Amino acid sequence: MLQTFLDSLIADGTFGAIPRDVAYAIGMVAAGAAVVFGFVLNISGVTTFVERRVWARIQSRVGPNRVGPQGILQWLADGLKLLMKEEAIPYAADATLFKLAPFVVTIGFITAFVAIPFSSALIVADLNLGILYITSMTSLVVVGIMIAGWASNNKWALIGGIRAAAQIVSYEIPAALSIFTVILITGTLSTQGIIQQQGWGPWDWFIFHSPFTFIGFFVTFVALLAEGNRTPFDLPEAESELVAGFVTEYSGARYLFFFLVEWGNLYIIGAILVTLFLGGWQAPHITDSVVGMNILQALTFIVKSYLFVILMMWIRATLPRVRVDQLMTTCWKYLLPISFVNFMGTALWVMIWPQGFRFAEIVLTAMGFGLVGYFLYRVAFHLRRSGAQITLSPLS
Amino acid sequence: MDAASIHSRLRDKFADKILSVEESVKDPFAVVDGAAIRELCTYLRDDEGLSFDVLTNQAGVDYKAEGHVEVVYHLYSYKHRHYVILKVRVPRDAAEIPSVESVWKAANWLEREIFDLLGVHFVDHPDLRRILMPEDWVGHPLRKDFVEPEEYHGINTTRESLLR
Amino acid sequence: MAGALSEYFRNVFDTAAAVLEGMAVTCSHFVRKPTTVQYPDRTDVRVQDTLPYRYRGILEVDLEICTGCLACERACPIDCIVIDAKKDKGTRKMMLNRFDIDIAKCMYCGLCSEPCPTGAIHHTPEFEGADYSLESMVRRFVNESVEAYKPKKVEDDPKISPILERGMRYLDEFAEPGDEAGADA
Amino acid sequence: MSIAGFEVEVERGTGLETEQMTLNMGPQHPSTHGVLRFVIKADGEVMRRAVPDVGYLHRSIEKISEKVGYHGFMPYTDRVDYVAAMFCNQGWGMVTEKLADIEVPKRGEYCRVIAAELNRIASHLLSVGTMILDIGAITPFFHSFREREKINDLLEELCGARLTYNYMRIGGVAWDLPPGYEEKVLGFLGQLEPMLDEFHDLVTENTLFRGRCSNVAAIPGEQAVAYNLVGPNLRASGVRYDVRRDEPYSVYPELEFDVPVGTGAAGSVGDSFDRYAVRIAEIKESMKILRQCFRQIPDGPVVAKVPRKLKPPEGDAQIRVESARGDMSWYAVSDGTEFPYRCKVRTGSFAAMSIIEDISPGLMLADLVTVIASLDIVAPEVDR
Amino acid sequence: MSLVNSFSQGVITTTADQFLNWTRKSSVWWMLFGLACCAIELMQTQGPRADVDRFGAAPRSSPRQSDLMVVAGTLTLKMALRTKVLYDQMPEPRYVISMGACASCGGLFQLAYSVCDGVDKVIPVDVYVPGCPPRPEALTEGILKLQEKMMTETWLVRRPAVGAQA
Repeated sequence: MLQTFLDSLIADGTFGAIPRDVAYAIGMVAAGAAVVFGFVLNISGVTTFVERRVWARIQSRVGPNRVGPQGILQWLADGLKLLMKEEAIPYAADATLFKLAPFVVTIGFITAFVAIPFSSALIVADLNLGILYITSMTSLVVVGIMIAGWASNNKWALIGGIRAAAQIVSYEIPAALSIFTVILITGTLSTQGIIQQQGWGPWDWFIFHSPFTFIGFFVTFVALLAEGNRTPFDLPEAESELVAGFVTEYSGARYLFFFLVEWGNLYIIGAILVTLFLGGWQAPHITDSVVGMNILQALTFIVKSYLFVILMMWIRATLPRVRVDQLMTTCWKYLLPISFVNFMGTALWVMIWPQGFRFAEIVLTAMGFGLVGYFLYRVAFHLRRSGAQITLSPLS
Repeated sequence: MDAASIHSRLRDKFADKILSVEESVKDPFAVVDGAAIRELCTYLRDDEGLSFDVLTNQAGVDYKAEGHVEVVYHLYSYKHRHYVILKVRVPRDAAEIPSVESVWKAANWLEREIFDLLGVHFVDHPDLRRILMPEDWVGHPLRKDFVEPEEYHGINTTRESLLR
Repeated sequence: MAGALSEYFRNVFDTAAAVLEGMAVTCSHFVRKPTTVQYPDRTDVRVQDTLPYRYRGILEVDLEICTGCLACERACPIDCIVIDAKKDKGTRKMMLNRFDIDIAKCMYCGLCSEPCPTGAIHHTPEFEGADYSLESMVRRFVNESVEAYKPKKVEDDPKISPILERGMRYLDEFAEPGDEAGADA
Repeated sequence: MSIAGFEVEVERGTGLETEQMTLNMGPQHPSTHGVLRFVIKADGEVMRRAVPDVGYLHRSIEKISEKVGYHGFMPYTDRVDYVAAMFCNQGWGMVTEKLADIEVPKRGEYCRVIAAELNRIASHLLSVGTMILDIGAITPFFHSFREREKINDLLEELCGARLTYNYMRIGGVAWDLPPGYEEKVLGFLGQLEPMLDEFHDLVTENTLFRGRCSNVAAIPGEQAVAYNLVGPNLRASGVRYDVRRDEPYSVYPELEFDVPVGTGAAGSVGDSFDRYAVRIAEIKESMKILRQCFRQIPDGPVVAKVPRKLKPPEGDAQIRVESARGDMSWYAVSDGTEFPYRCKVRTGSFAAMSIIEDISPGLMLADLVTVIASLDIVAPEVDR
Repeated sequence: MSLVNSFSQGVITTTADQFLNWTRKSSVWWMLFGLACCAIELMQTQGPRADVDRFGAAPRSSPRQSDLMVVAGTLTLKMALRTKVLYDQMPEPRYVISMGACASCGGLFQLAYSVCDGVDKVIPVDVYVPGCPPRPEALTEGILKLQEKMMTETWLVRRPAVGAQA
């Protein structure tokens, strides 16, 4: 899409005598900057604010509500403050690597946005190995984290870095295997291709495609949580154990980069899950206008993935952290065998029902909703038992 | 078992090591010979009828006027629910007592604390270092003649009152 | 083998169920009312007014009823009260020249207000006293020397009697000691 | 060696040169509960030895007792264990009463027990809350603090302070129960129960939490006794001993309560989970005691007449109080003047701290924070 | 920052200063540095009732990322040396609140042999909060007082030389 747009601009003569390749480059940089400053940074920032509010509510508090109306400028203040703070580099640190690490991390994070499909047209580049590209780019984060841990010359940071490496590399395998289950169904790695094969109704989503994808969804979710260093797998920055893990020695703007990546990654995790299992941007066809449909699709996609972001915050507020050995047990003894079985099972399933098996899809959808129903029943039970005052307003 | 019968048992066993007993006070105690304390404690712990399996408290008191430092051992038995108090008196300038760390592990830190704050040396203690005060601290603060230093690593230790 | 396998799946199931249950508890908090008291501005009543009568906040002295008996100064274990009360040679009256309390040093133990005969020195529910310097945290109650209060049988001065009444009510909160035999009563 | 059930070979003769890492945890570390310092020798994630270095909060409270007199020392005892200050108040009160032969009125004793048991609940709530925080869950910490805040309100109404109560006096207590106190406390207990049930669902039943605690630093009974571990830590190791029941003081003989012990519900007896479970069980026992107290409390004075300049006769005395962190032993020497000659307090955390060096080998780094938290170590109690 | 104090007073620079101060005051990250009794009240301040997070004050465990050190409790001589190190690790601009009597002036532990009478002997203090320990609301007030102080600071505008004010 970007290319056609650039071509039309070149045809118009907007770029004048500039060679075609340079024009492309300029266009890409401009588009990239627009995405980064228009969406990526903001979504990371807003996420930090939302997380604090979500936590606060779960913890019977109100959370930030003084900076701007309802506190929504909190993230801006945090970010700008960090930018303007003194940046200390420890005397004994490896200065070059120390400075490099935040950028490596940020590159790994921002480039992943290239292949995330916000709507049928809104995608920076619909790469034909899209989903693989996203997973490999997010894995770049681990390199940055390791560099950060090593270069800080702080033992807590080093342990954090090593933990991150062990963790992310291990969980890459179940994550990739589970992602492949979906690829077995679609036959394409392109993110747009995957979404196009799903529908807007839950019964058309790949999560309810077969029992294997249903389980595969949870496996992917857990593995991606671990890759994003989120509770219960936030060992690399385990606050109560490692002070602040690999970011212990970082301050000011460099810390801001890690900060952004950590919260921005949540959105990427949500986006991957939504793309693979939950129908992506698929929305009911209610208007013939291309622009209108695209807006609707983008909204669907962003809301769906953001629900996952909130889910991850909620998980973080609920669960304790696992220990290193338990982390590895979870990966190698549970997730890996299960994802293998899933992979084989899906392969069989696709062989038997290449077009999908309608009955199973509907039963699984019903099961999924039944699970949510039971969950809501438990929520109501806890509410009733506590006898607490109820308020539905998220404002404070 | 009450204090009197425990004391008499101790007397039977270690006649010359029990210097005196006091049974008419609130907490009856026996003053024992410091050199034999470990032997005594091992007996108190291992004897079936006594089985003092825990050292609940070990306190040092500096009696400056009398010229000695007293170490008070409070022993208790979870099995028989009785207790006994032993006191060891050592001269202030040559305060040395055998350690009972090998009898009760709890004595390890309690003795370190007494060493730190009162300057009593516990012979055969595996790790007799200062515990509460910094390693480079001078003096033993709970001694009655301890004088607070004016300055510690450049930090003045006195503060003028604002209520002049 | 079958046992191990069933244990394997039970582990997975247990974990999932426990996580779900925990999530249900936290989810129910989404709609519970937060317990935060939004000090300082977004509260219905000032926080100070919600504190119990016995709350030991920053000390205050009602000089109108202070007898200058120095009981509080003596009771304070850390000498954060300094009183200068002298008998004026000419008028033969007890004069208070100085009554300073260092609220930065004060430990809010309440030992000073207990022996006060009139309840002149008492804790208020006020807790706001943060400041940029220590010097400004010394409360000086006497600006120019004032006459100490002389207890009378019946207080008839309309200006003083409400203050004295308040002081005595404050003192009433403290427990009356019974005699030692009171244990059997 | 074995870590959490897995055989781990630490040093294989591969010719690779391995080196142990010396880690310095604290004095400022988020999970050291005040200022403690550990020097850790670690082999990767596995600890070889963790040596505690204490004294960063040594405030010489024992020496101060020699300067401020019997009454004036009472507020200082609040600071011996600021999480459960009532017990220190009570300990100092009791040891002085023993020295000076003062008898506390019955109602005074009941007031003491009510205040102390409320404080025990508050202390245990803090303990389990911070333990879960250290394990990595954030929310239960806030929930326990929410309930703790309510106890603070109750105690504030009783004695005017939230943390450093200075409620007890030699010979009784300073304030009688305020009017309507019973309803307030019972009302609070009524809503604490569902909260504990919720806590059970959120934390105790959570497999991740259990996994982090079970079999971590299990202390056998004999070792616990040898190190003079006391209170919930001792009971978690299976030794059924409670000063309140076995060496009764105050009005505890008139009250009925159970002494919960560790059962190894999630692993072996005396592990971190047992210590947690015993604390939760003790909260329930304290609630039981409080309900009985309000039923039985007699009328009468709450404080005995004690001279303002107290001069106990020469001699020494020792008493024991079951504090929230276990048997707290107070030893005081009087020389007949108005100042104590010497005062020594042996606290629960002191013993708990000394055992860490012995149980740390083979634990993982992450377990150390679990152990510190589950032993419920409060820094000033160690250092005083 | 090389920009510090390099401009004369003007509308733009003062606005920029105001803006800078606003970001700083709105995001006071304090270091988890509980020393003694006050640490419990510090936790309560962060807890559900007082919730200092409302003002954007979040706890940080590493000094490198903190703006504010709340010295909560008695500072012993053994700890005073460490406190200095921790303060040095904090990046500028940094602030210190001395919470409670012990940190302010030694308080009731002025009698002790092992206590540093006041944290201001080791590091500069911005706000003193009285209380022993101060209740959470009192600490909140201290943080608000600190925010007030932050708003009056100037970074870009050249400050008059010392003594020029007189």
